[in-house]
Amino acid sequence: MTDFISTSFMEHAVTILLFVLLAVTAIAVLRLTNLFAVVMLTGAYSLLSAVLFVVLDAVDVAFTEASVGAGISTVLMLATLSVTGWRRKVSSSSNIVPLLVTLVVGGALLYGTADMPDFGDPNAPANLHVAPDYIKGSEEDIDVPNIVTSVLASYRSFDTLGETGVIFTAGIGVMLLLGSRRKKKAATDKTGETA
Amino acid sequence: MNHHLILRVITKILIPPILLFALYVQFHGDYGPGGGFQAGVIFAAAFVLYALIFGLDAANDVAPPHIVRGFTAVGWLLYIGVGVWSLFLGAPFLDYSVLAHDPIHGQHYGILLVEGGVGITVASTMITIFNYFAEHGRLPKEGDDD
Amino acid sequence: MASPEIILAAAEAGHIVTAAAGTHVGTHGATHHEAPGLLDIIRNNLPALQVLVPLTLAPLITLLNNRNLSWLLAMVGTSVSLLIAVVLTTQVLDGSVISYALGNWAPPLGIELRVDAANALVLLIVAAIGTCAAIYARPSVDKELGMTEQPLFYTAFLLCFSGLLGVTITGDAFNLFVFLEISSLSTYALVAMGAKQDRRALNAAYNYLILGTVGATFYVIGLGLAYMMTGTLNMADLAQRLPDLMGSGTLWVAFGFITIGLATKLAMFPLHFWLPNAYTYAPSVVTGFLAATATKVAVYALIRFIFTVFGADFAVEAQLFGKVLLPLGLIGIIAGSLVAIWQVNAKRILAFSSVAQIGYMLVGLGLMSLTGLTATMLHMFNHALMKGALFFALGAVMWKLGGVTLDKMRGAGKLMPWTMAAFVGGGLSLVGVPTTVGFISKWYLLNAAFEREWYWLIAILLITSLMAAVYMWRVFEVAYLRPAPEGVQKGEAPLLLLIPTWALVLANFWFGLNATTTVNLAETAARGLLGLTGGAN
Amino acid sequence: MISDLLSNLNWGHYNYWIIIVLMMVGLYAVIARGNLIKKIVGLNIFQTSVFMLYISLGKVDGGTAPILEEGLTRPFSNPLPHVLILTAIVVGIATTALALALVLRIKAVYGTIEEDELEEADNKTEAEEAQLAADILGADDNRGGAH
Amino acid sequence: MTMFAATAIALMVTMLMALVRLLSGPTVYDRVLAVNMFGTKTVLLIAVFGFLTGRPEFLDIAIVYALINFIGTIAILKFFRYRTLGASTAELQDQEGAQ
Repeated sequence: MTDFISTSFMEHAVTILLFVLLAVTAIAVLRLTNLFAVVMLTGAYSLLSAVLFVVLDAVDVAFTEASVGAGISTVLMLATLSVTGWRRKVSSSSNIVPLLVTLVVGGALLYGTADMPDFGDPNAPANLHVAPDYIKGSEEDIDVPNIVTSVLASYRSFDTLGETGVIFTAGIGVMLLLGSRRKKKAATDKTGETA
Repeated sequence: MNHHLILRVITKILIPPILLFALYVQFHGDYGPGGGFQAGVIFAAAFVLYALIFGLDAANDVAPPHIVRGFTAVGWLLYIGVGVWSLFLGAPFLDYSVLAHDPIHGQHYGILLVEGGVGITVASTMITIFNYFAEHGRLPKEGDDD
Repeated sequence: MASPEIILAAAEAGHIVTAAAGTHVGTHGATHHEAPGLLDIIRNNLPALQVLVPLTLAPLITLLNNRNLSWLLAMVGTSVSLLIAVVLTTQVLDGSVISYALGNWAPPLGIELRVDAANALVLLIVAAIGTCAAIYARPSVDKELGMTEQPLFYTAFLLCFSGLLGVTITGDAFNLFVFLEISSLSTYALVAMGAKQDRRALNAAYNYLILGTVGATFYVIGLGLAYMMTGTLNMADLAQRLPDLMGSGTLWVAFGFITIGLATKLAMFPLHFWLPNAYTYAPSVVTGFLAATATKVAVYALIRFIFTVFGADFAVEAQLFGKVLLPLGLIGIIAGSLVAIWQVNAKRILAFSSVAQIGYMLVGLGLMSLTGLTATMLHMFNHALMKGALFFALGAVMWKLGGVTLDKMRGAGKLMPWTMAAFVGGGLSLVGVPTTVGFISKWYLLNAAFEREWYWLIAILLITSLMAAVYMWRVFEVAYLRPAPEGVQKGEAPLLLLIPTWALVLANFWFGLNATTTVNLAETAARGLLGLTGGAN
Repeated sequence: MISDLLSNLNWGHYNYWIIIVLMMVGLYAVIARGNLIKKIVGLNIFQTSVFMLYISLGKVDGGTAPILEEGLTRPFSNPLPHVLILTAIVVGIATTALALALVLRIKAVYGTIEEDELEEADNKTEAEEAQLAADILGADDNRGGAH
Repeated sequence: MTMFAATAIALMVTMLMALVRLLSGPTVYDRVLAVNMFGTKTVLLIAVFGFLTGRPEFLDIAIVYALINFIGTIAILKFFRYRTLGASTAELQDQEGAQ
């Protein structure tokens, strides 16, 4: 039993430390002017949030966030930077309106936290209503140990169908946007590509 | 002179295990963390690694772009197909229980196929997107005629 | 407010799952061992097929990668959807609700599709305009886009189309977000396709993307808070659980974020910045399709959240109607109309007029009455008809004259009489001339204002109608009273452009003269939203 | 007074407070930064922080990852937010990819990715267009008046 | 258990140090190294955390991190050296040799 308590305590401690790291990274991203460093920091932010997801028991999400946020998205951003250059102009425009908007939105959200169930509360409504059915059903109706998989692919598989569609849409969009020049290039230098 | 020898050798050694790992993530998704989406991304990461080291042209020889592009659609159609199959068996869309005699087996088949579809689409779309981005970066800067 | 009673829509909707949550029923294993007939399958699964048909054809187009086939498939996808939408509408016209449990999982557990009069109306709009746009696309796309991109274009178009249908038909709040993103992502790409004509399309698409994504993220935040308090994502289930939580600060915030998120998508006044540029520089067919459908779907989603999910009481408590929707709607109407008057690009005039027209819908909501809500629902349908007709006509002008700035449109009335006649027809409807649909929706709006005895509102509505007459007149004047620039040959746009345009214009007059069907549908929808049907209260 | 405030705060919400701060940092970057890539980075941070909000609301104290295993006595954390966020991550990367593709095109066509320069260029085109239209229509008017 | 906890904390402290280096630069190589180190510490942290909570079977995730970290570092270095991601390294080297 002592083991159990210390685990919970450790989870909170690690969570808080991770949050500190995340906050440092986020503010650094905001302040840096070198876009190359910004992209690297975004990757670090993604990695950190993935660790946080592991701590918060969302292993599948951590898996995805690491491979997508730190992997694919960094590579795509670098590919973009290689064309656009990495120095950003220090903007001279006023920052007061955005700051106000952010403060108002953040204030509203903070106000909203007052009535929320506590962090980690096992009796929060979200943990009592549908979720237990998933946990039970995953064992009895589907018999797949990974509950996330069974919810993702069976209970809410229409969402996943849409999710696949979103990725497909992004692919189509990128092909539409970057496609015309690519074809032209292929037509002009046929010698280079013998395939 | 050839400074990148180590990278090239390491990459050649690494890529098969990466692909294997992608398959493991794909099919182990029922038992541990992972699934079609993650497997697809890892699969695409292997391609990205290959393209980074050996160049896009070499990578495109391995995975011809027009075929990869077709697979983006194939994966999704596979997913939808599973749902339509259940329609033809007289059940609502995406009801896997009717896919086999035993509902639980049906669920297993359904999840397996559906995750496969997701994996195919994600891997091929990610490869395609990377292809287009890297290709765009190689184009000469001037002479854009839009 | 109790959710409307689920009435089984005859024996056809055999798939309404009534099992208790958590138990999985294999109803079909025993009875349907032999494969059922195709017709039965179609009849039993109409709500799923509504989204599924275009959704399946979209990847198929990419796979086949053939220009002619892709147009044909887009036509098939949209027209079959239209057919299904019509059938679904007839089934819910009596106020009943069709519920379809995907994967045969009972609703709060699985995802549910839900059709009632309100979304049948929107489905009808999207499917009808989509069909017109698909016909229209053929010559328009040939002219404005490269040949090789066409299969991709049609794929994106069908994705956008099915995304909008999905947003409309789903009964699950998170599923709504997924389909919203399918439609939004394809929209960004489609808008950017205008770059072949005008590079500003790229910038417009980028700004739309950023604002749209922030809006969608706001929606997700709001939904997360609502989920935190209730533990469910199903709209009907949310509706049941939320009244107990009235007064919770978290819920206020959730409501606020969902409203702002959707308001961004529907271009409510201060969040409308993306709209004018996106509509102006997108390819003609895309503009026509989006202007007629995308914002309506977002308005519908907002209505669904206000009335079905949170409930009108909650919204009244939040002072959403009086302090937010009504004033912002009014400012939107006035500002949109004013700015429209000073534009020199006809597409831009119409885009700003769209901001104003969305204002009318919000004012209808802000009136907080059955008549007001009916007017809003009616105006969604009617505005789709008129904006579709107007933008399609402009697209035909663009096809011939290469641009729609006022100087390029000189003498268009003489050069292409049929096209411009269609434009005038749509314009009259926009102004609200009797015998057109524009008149019908304005009439209901005025009635609602009259019921409340808000005579100032009546005055504003009349004045803004006059403003609409002014900005439309500027185009008419240039097109009819000025000589055409020398060297331009007289000649019409191709038939495939004119047919859908005229179909919409005629619909403007047809539904303007025989308004009973649409008014019935709108009123059933409004009653359903307010919980007045089925005696469920 | 401050100690009053502090004792009244519910420290069980500390995670939400930090997440809100992170979200706002991202949102601020989206609104305030003029560089198109920086905006996308801001959007990424905003969205990732929203993911944290979801994941932390499903966490159960002392709970464990929702993967069934023999002999586990601890409760499972709520799997539903995980599923939702998996979908949301996919949507996020899709949006990022599309946005970056747009940035590449904008750079190719406009030659810049700074918002104020883009706006300037667009405004210039617009003013020219309006001027041209006014000139042509005005010339028409004059001719009409002479008749 | 205490051992694992102490290790986790120590790892986070080193992560913080790597982060500082990542922020302050000053050269790009410092940043690349810092990112790489940051990634490595993340992998270790995940592994340690798995043992800490008694479910070490999630080591899969750590493997993915290591993998992604490797590919990411190569992409960053290649970008920094050659400003392109598409060309093959051999080709690029030949070009350099020719100059």
